Amino acid sequence: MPTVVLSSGGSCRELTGGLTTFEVEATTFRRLVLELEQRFPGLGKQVEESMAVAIDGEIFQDAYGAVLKPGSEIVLIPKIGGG
Amino acid sequence: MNYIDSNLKVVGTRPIRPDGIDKVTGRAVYSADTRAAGMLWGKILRSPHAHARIISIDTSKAEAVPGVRAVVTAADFPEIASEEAFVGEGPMNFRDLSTNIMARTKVLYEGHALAAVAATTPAAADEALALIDVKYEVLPYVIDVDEAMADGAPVLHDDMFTAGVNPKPSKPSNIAKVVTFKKGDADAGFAQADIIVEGRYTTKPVHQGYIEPHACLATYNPDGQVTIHASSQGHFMIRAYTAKLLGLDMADIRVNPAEIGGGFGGKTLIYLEPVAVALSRKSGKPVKMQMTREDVFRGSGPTSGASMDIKIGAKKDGTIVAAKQVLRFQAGAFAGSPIGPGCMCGFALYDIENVDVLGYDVVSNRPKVAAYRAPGAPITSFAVESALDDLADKLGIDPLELRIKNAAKNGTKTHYGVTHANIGFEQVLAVTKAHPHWTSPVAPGNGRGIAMGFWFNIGGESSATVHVNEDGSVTAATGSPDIGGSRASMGMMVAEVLGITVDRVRTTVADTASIGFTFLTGGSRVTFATGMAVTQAAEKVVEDLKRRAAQTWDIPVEAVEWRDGMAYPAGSNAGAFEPLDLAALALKAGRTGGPINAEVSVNAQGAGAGFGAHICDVKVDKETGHVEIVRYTALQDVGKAIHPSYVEGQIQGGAVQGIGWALSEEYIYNAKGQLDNPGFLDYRCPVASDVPMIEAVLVEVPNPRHPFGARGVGEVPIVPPMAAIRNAIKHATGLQLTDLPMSPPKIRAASDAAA
Amino acid sequence: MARQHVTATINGEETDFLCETQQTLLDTLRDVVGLTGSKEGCASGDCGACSIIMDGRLVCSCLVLGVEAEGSTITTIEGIADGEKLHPIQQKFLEHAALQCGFCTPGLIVATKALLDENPNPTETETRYWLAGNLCRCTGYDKIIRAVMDAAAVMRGETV
Amino acid sequence: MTSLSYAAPTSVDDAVKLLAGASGLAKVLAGGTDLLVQMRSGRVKPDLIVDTKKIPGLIGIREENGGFVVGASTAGAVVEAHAGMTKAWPGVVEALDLIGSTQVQGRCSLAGNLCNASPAADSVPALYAAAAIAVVVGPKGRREVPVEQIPTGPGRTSLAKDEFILEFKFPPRPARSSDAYLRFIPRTEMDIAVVGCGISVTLDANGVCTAARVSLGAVAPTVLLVKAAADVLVGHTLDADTLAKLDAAAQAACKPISDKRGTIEYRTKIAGVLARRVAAIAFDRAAGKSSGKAH
Repeated sequence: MPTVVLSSGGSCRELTGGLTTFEVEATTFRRLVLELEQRFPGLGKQVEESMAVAIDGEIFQDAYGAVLKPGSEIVLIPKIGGG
Repeated sequence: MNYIDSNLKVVGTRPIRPDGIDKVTGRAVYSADTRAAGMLWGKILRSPHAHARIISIDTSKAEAVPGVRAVVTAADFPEIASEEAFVGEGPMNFRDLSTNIMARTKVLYEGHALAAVAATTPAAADEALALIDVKYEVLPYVIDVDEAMADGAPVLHDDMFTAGVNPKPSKPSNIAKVVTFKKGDADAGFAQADIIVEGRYTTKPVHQGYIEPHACLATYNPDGQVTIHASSQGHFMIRAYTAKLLGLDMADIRVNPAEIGGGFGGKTLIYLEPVAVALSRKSGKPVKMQMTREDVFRGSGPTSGASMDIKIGAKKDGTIVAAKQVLRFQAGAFAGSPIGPGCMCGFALYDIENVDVLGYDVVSNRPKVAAYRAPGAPITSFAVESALDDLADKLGIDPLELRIKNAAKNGTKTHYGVTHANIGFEQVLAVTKAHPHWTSPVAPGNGRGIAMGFWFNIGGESSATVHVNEDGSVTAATGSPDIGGSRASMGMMVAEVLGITVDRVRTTVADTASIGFTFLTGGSRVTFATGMAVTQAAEKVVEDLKRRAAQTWDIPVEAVEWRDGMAYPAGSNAGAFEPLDLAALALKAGRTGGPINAEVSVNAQGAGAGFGAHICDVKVDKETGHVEIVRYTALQDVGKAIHPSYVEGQIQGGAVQGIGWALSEEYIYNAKGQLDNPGFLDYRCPVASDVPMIEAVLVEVPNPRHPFGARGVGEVPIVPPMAAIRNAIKHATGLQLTDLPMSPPKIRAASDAAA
Repeated sequence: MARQHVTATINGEETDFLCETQQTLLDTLRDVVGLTGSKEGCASGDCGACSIIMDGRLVCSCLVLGVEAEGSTITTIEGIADGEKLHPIQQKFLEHAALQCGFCTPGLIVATKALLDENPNPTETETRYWLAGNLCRCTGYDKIIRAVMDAAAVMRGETV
Repeated sequence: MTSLSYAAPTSVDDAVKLLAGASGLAKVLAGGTDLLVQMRSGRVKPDLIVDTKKIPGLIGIREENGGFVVGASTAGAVVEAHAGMTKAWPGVVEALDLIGSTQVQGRCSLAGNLCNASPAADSVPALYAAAAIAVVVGPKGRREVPVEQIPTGPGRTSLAKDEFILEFKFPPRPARSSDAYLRFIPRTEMDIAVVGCGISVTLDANGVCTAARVSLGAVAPTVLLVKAAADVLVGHTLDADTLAKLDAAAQAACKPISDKRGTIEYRTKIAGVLARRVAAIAFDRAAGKSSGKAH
């Protein structure tokens, strides 16, 4: 199962009751977001709206189709913009 | 398709940009350059107070002024629900965006707009503004970030409770949110450290300083269709936010992108467009609005002022074992400073086992902060790269060697969860170490400083089309506003794929009704993401051309090759046909399927991060504190320079903005919280005689996720200058400065204190 | 509002226009005469984007009243090229990529013309001090200075 | 509606009549590089503008009994290009050269810089050090006024409503005389002076100072003529002791404010530094050593 790490971006931890690392059964980013919303109401929506995801170290801003391997490490980080 | 290892004929050369002639002859049309029949002049009434409740607004006398056709206040704008939006550099709330454009119950900074007038002449509009009678209840204000965080500070928003704190606070606060990024165990790391450096650093708010003030021309037609002519870093962004704030359908709004006179992040959000549309709707006439330079300084978002604490520990051999940073960023009147990237960028350049970064997003009574070139990174790196130089001194190690020893490589895990891939920091450091500027002796009395810089660079959504015209010439169009020559690089990539010369390709910036959605120009993303889209569109055209050649020769498409702008039969057994070029294929397009076009939309992933190293020599007049930049070299991994001249231009421009940020730019407030220097006279941007030539050295470590290996280049160059200059001043004078700008009075006071 | 009739030679052409007394020459050129090449960056003489040549002198058109132009000879950016043939200064600005957004470019090209009319062989320092009144935020000035000195060499007949 | 009217008289008398007859606020326009900025920001709302540039004699430079006479509306760039002035008064010329950008140089005038009465005006300390005389015209005819008696406070002058300056007289230069001007600004161009200093000296054959005038800008409500500092120079060469006393005298004369351009403490120290540096240049020039243009 891929493990999800909250990169302690701050506001997410309120939704997980302080939990920062946990495992989630998901093979695509879309399935991951649905699982997060179901398990920690509000987190899925937050990831969807204003967060980016690093899958095994590489940033995916918002790609539903991104594939998650069993050992993948998924880190939730604030969305990065630019000036 | 990937062209990284093929020998390229167009990409990497320095052609003249297609839009150049208009710009050097004065024919280019910028935001304020258009007029419309029956046009009215719109002007905004701005708050003279830094913080006040609006008791009442009486516009009757203003409406009576001859020539006035419409007056609007917040009442003319729908109440917007609190909803997150992604604005340029960070999340911002649509309700805040609307309130920032037209104050509702309170004015939150001097310059905050609270009413607007449209009249037949500018003079009539000015006269009407003066007759709008506003009753204020003036409130105490706070501007400095530390004062805004202190207990008892005036609270801007009664409904703001600090996010990211458990349990949820009960008292409203100016701290909008707290962010933390941790890796390993910082305290344990510091316990193993032989040498520790600590410091407190502050920076002042600075403005992007684009020379073109914000302006727009908006027309609301009786049928509800809206056309807007405006310059910006994203005309799709203008359409989206104007629609949201006025409750209109995006399909009813068409935004024509004017040429943009500089943005640097400051034009990734909007100030005037919804007001101009509202005035046009009320008056039934087109409305032109144009900020004065004072309006730009008082009413548009600069970047954060900040205060920072830093602590770095290292072993005697120079291995950094622990790093800790606390960052306090001003967000301005509404939440949304670049605190996220600020926390992430400082230590992203180094492989450090134990990192602890804590960041505060703090509102205060000044304009809402907007993105400014690598938002947050220049501020945090000023502290990190200064502390590292002090650490090198204490360790007795050369400052460049200290960077080389701890440099992040491919596979290094950052403290914010991303693992570096396809980066070229080591290569930049190697080129820097061998560069004549670094190896040459420092002139007696002068000082030399070095500092590094990082920025993620982003990808994101872009659309591009490639049309082969009937005569075989090519027109490309994208949805990305061209600030620094991107039309040239787009045309070059298309020409390379099609195998033709770049002068046969004309690239344009299409309006919102003529091309698919394209995210704004920012995050150094255009050459990467829009370049990817236009390359794929050109590739689709090549496939189509090969199909048409196969049909013309009546042979299987697999038997057709495309080389140097022509279709060839692949090998002798495919048939001895004369090659067909674009003109020939275009001539018969009707017979082979119709017009030759391709449109591609992408959400580009895999934007390669950028790294830079800047070397700076300074001469310091210790009696007056004046700093002269004697020599400046900026080295940077650019992946692949599509058009090297404009890549060098980004590096030189970013470095000089950094020089201004380091030495002379700051917002100065009077006792009433009003801006004392809202103009280019006393907001001191560097002028031509302030700086030497800026040598830009392009290090090319290709980014495999881009067809030509490109990575973003626009934002990295503004990150290193402040620390590079601070370190140079230290090596010239011994003074360890920690506060920006390092202006002459501060340097003279520091040298007096040290004497 | 009494508007004054003004006659001036603009880019070689006899031009008549009406302007209000308090209207600056910049606003008159842009909004009345229709020459929008000169730009307003600050309207206080601090950025140089509105530079024109008036009676042989480089000036900020935002610091001149429209009525003061009576009987004067004015060159704006639109008058630098010879028809469709670019002036060497314009050609070198393009070749050196001495512009990015291009907003300060009209003012800089006019200021460069005034410089080279007076000093055909300026040093880098002389060029930088002469152009100190023309703010540019995109380029960091490097390529602009190189373009000016290259154009000067062309006009001295030393290069092409 | 703002009802501003404009007149460009072609004779002194017409100009005086216009100014005298003006009902509302009348302002003289020479270069306009201060006036137009103040009008645009609303700080000044004139009803009548009298443009003096079309009055013969207002623009131009002529030699007169050994000295020079400079028309009040003559632009800085014109004075800089004048060989005679550059040789006799390098300090006045470099001060004028420092006013604003090349573009401002093409318009700003000595009279405008003086009558705008900013304590930080660049040319004014050099005018004071040069002991220039302002020829003022008005209904009662001409009168000659030492320049230091024109400004009376920030933005205020001793001129009556219907008076304006026709020209400036620069006295003949005795042998071994010269002047210099420096200012301190944070950038290298385009800033308003944080401190300005103009010094004019005459030396004897041994290099001993026989006459001196020292003037400081931006350190008091008006530009200052600092007699105490001049007295330090007279009778001395520029040795270390004299330099130290000059520095101290300059600092003692300062009554600056703290504003967006400088603090009281910083301006005072810099006044001392500039006085020493300007004196060194003036002494060198007077001794015929160098006339380096100090930016």
